[in-house]
Amino acid sequence: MLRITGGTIYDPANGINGEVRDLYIADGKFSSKFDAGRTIDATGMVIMPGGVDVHTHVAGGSINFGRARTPEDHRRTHAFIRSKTRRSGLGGMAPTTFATGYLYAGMGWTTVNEAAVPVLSARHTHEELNDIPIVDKSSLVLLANNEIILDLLEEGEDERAKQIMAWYIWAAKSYGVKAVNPGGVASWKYGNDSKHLTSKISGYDHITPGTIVTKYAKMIDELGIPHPLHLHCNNLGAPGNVETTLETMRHLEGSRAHFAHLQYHAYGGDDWGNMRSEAARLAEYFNAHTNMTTDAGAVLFGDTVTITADGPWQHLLYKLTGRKWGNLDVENETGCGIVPYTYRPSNLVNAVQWAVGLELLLLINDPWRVFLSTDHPNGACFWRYPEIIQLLMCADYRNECMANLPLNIKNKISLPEISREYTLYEIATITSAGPARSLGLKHKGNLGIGKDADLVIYHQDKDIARMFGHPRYVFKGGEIVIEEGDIRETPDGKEYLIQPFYEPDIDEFLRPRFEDRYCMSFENYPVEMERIEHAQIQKCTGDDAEDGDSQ
Amino acid sequence: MELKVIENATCTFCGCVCDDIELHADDVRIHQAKKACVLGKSWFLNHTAEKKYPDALIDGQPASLDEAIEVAANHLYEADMPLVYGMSNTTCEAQKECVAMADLLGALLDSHTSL
Amino acid sequence: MGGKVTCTLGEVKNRADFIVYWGGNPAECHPRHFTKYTLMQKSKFLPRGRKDRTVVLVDIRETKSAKAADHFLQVRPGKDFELLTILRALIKDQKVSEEQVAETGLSLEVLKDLIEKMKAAKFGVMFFGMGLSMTRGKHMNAAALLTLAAEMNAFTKFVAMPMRGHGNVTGADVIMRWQTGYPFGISLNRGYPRYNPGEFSTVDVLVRGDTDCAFIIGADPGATMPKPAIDHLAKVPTIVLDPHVTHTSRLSRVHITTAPAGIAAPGTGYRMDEVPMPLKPALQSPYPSDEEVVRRIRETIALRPDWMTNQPQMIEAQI
Amino acid sequence: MSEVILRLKQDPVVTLEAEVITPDKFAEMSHEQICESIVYHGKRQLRLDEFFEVEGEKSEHIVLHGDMHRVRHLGRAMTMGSLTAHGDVGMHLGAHMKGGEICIRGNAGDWVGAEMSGGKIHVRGEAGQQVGAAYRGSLAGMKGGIIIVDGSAGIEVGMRMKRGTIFIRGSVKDFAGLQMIGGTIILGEGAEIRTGAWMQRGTIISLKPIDLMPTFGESGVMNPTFISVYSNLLKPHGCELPNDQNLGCYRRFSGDRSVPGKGEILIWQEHALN
Repeated sequence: MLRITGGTIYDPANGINGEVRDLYIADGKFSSKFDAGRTIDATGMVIMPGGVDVHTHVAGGSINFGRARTPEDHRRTHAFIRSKTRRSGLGGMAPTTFATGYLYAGMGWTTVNEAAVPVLSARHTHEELNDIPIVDKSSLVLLANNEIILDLLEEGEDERAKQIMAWYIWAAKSYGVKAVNPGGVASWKYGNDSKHLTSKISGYDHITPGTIVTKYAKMIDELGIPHPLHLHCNNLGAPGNVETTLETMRHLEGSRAHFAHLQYHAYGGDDWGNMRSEAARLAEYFNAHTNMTTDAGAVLFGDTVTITADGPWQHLLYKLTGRKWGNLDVENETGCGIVPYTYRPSNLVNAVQWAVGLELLLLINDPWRVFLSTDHPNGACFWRYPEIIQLLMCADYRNECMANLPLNIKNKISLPEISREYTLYEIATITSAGPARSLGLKHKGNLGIGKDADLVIYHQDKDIARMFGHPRYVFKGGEIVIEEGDIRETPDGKEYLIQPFYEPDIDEFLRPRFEDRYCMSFENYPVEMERIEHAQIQKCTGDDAEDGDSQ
Repeated sequence: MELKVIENATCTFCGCVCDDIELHADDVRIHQAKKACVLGKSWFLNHTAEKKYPDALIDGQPASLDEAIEVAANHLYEADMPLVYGMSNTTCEAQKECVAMADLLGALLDSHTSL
Repeated sequence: MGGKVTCTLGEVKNRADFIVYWGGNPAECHPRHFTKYTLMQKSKFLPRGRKDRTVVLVDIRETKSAKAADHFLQVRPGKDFELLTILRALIKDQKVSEEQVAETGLSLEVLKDLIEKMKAAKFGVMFFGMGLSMTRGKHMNAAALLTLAAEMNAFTKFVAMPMRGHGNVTGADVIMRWQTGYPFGISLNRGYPRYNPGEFSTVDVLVRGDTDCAFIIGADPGATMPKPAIDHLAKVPTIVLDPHVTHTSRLSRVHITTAPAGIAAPGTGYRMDEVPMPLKPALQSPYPSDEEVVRRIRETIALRPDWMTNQPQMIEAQI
Repeated sequence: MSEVILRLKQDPVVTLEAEVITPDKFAEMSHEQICESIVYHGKRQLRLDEFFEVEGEKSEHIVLHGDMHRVRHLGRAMTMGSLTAHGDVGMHLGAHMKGGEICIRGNAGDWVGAEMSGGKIHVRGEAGQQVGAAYRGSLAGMKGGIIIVDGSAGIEVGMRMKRGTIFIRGSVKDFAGLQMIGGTIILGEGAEIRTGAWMQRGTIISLKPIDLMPTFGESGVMNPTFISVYSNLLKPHGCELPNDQNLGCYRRFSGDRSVPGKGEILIWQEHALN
């Protein structure tokens, strides 16, 4: 048992805003009583629930492809030296699995959601997730360009499509559904794209990206999946794409939806020269429609590697930059592109992107619906989150940074007019309580009795980036994993998955279609349950459970 | 004797890694590898569960597994610059153990790819 | 900078109407590649199967695989890099003269015809074998082909993929990448991974005598490597794990017999397109698995005192 | 002038990584500090004086003696001073160097001056592969400075170099100037194959006839003025380029058209004697 005394607590899930309280921990959970054991004096320190990353790319074929393409970055980054009990690792743009765990925990994050898994290589993703220490994990499976499901929608077989969606989620041992450029990646298999909700999808006559997003959101709600449709909209990154994004939001009225990395979808103008921020317009619509959540996908200046299932966008980026390009198309399911990229403050487009990410975080007024993310590693690496927190909490610092932007950025962004500064309570909401709620992980991001004892204790520090980059203590499952920058323990994390209901006979319906499309055996395709280490199956609504947690 | 049938078995002889092989085996050997190619067939049929070799050899002399593990660990530990090499004809699970061992040892680590 | 543009084998099965094999002989080395993944399969997009696909073989001699191809281009030995580089120039309408093409053993007309077909394809794929990547120029030959495939995407969909032999070498590649950041040619002597093919790659290490103890698993370098490398293996204490007593076992200090992977040891193997496959053993071996033996050796080593003391947890600047 | 003198007294069995041996570090170190500084013999950290006899202290001039072909990373990232070796040295000599001078009276291993950005390296003997090159995956090799090798060198001389000069008096193997982005490579005794492959820009000057990639085109003969200017600049380093139009001229080739690149290869051709 353990007691933490004197700390100032920010626990948005329980409405606790900066109160000094004691916390008790027993058996990895918060407890109402303390009999004996160690006491940690946190007087003068700030306590928050451990961070939850709703959208990141840390494991699987794509990030591993990215690692292969960027040895030059591995050499210049920080290196974790192995000890007798701890594996070595490299940080940087695409950190190794072990380093990923050290770096997340090192800044107080204790749960991460890998947002893009092709079913075909889900086995690989889980192997990597098993090798990410300390943090708990979940993953979302890429289904919005799955030709077997699209064929069924084309044929009007919506119920069957839903069954197969459920089948795929369980086959991948996944936690939910990710849609990337719905229909656009399917078109990319022909070298095309589908940029708008009414665009043609190559190979299909009846369905459009609009059909896919609407039907998928509905199917996911009907299946009772804890996390809503996790959507990477069409037309990512392009000037003027705000229209596509708003149109997508209108399609989804009445459904739950999570909009991933909204920054990349909030641009006005019609070419790279006159591209401007439309964050204000998007935020206004978003504020008025409470069915949605989003994560920022904020950009920070510097080097990174962009990795996305959005193959056509990556080919464009390769053509624009002339940098290295990697592309990996996955049969029947999805694609993946990789291009190293440097965001420069002197580059007008990059400067607008930088501002848009912050504007969205500042203009969306409900911190329970907008979450901190950089779409790691696309906008910046996750280990730079403390820099973003500083930008959100200090308007003066923001203004200083804006001085480095090109002069002609005036009128293209609204950031200079925004004076809002985040409070610690709001920071705890966008980094932990909010994403945990959106993911449906009720025992995360919450310091209440019985919840997982994942928490972080910070020194009070005027230097916000330093404060959030160097926690005093990080607890995972009640165990001290980080103390004053030192990695104390590297326990294995849990992995969350769901088993949505589908009719057992769907197997025999799917088999011939599967055998037509794939080149591995149907029986060998689903990931075996034994392969998931520390698996935790979460309930879908409609399942007969009272609170959705199965611990 | 009734042969055991393994459906959708995976052949790791070449990089095709075909996973639709039907194996018919008794306790000692595989008698049939249906759907396998000529290379796959000989791969499956040439391995048996017989005890053809000693558990281990130390300096060419038969030895027990425990002794061999002790001697191997000793050589690797004492070396200034050990090398861990190969990892082609083995499972991912064994490969992960090799990387973990190389990490602990401070070794050179390399596969066939470098050839 | 070019790039690596690839796909899973099912994409080839479903979509590839133009297939090139370069420096490989799948008919004899990957016998089911044609039937299971490439030439013979029918699909929604290629309903007539083989008839809907064009197949080109490029090699230095006419192997059995040539019979399966529509076009066979015989490149002069050692000229693959030149030929691929000429093709890169020609797709961009750069001038290359008939005389310059001649050194490859082919004619400008043949190359122009090839490019026309490549550009007309809906989905092209180039497979390359060791005839390309193991001849003079090595990884640069492979880079030339990968770059050509990437650049072809300015015109149409094109991908490329190595025809990897040796069972699960792909798995080793994939695992080393996620655990160390690098695919092969790694040194961990400083307590963290460093990568430098040529410096840390095994043949170079052995020929220069940079190691004083070798652990060999799932490979038989004693049968395949150059003599100076084998001589060094015999000189230093070598440890071999293998289901058979191999050439390398015979020159080793320690051999441990293990269960053959996939036949008597369970686990995972990666296909050449990096798709992981479950292994289903049919036999029960009297020997332990590689996994178990390596783990036990590691655990035995871990019982001894660590020689790396007073190391920081993390360093900012690597060597 | 004070010096730090190191004499190899114990041959390393495996590689010895000794990046601590640079003028920048030794300029600040006492004799005791130099003796106890860490080198890596394979996986083991050892004191430098287990391998070297050490003489002198606090100097930015280092002199080494012995067969150091297993000693790697000498002069790594140095910015000033000098490092002189009497004997062979191992890989990565002067890699990432920014200034100062290195002179090797012996042979050097691979990656001499890899990714260096300033200073001078002179190898009196032969050099290995990848002189002045980029490491695997890096976007640029040498970015400034000068490398002179009196003997021959291996493959990929100046791979992806961006700026600076490499002069190899002897012959080189394949892929000299591979993917070159800028700078100058001078080849005294010619090259094996694929010189200038995939070059974008930059200049390769060969004083002997060489085989070219089929993706280069000839664009005339000349005696360019810049060669004479260049020759004057190189003279203090003991290099001269012929440019007497009575004796010969340069054939100029441009490419690599596969990129398509604007690099040039100049090949000196003496006039036939009548």
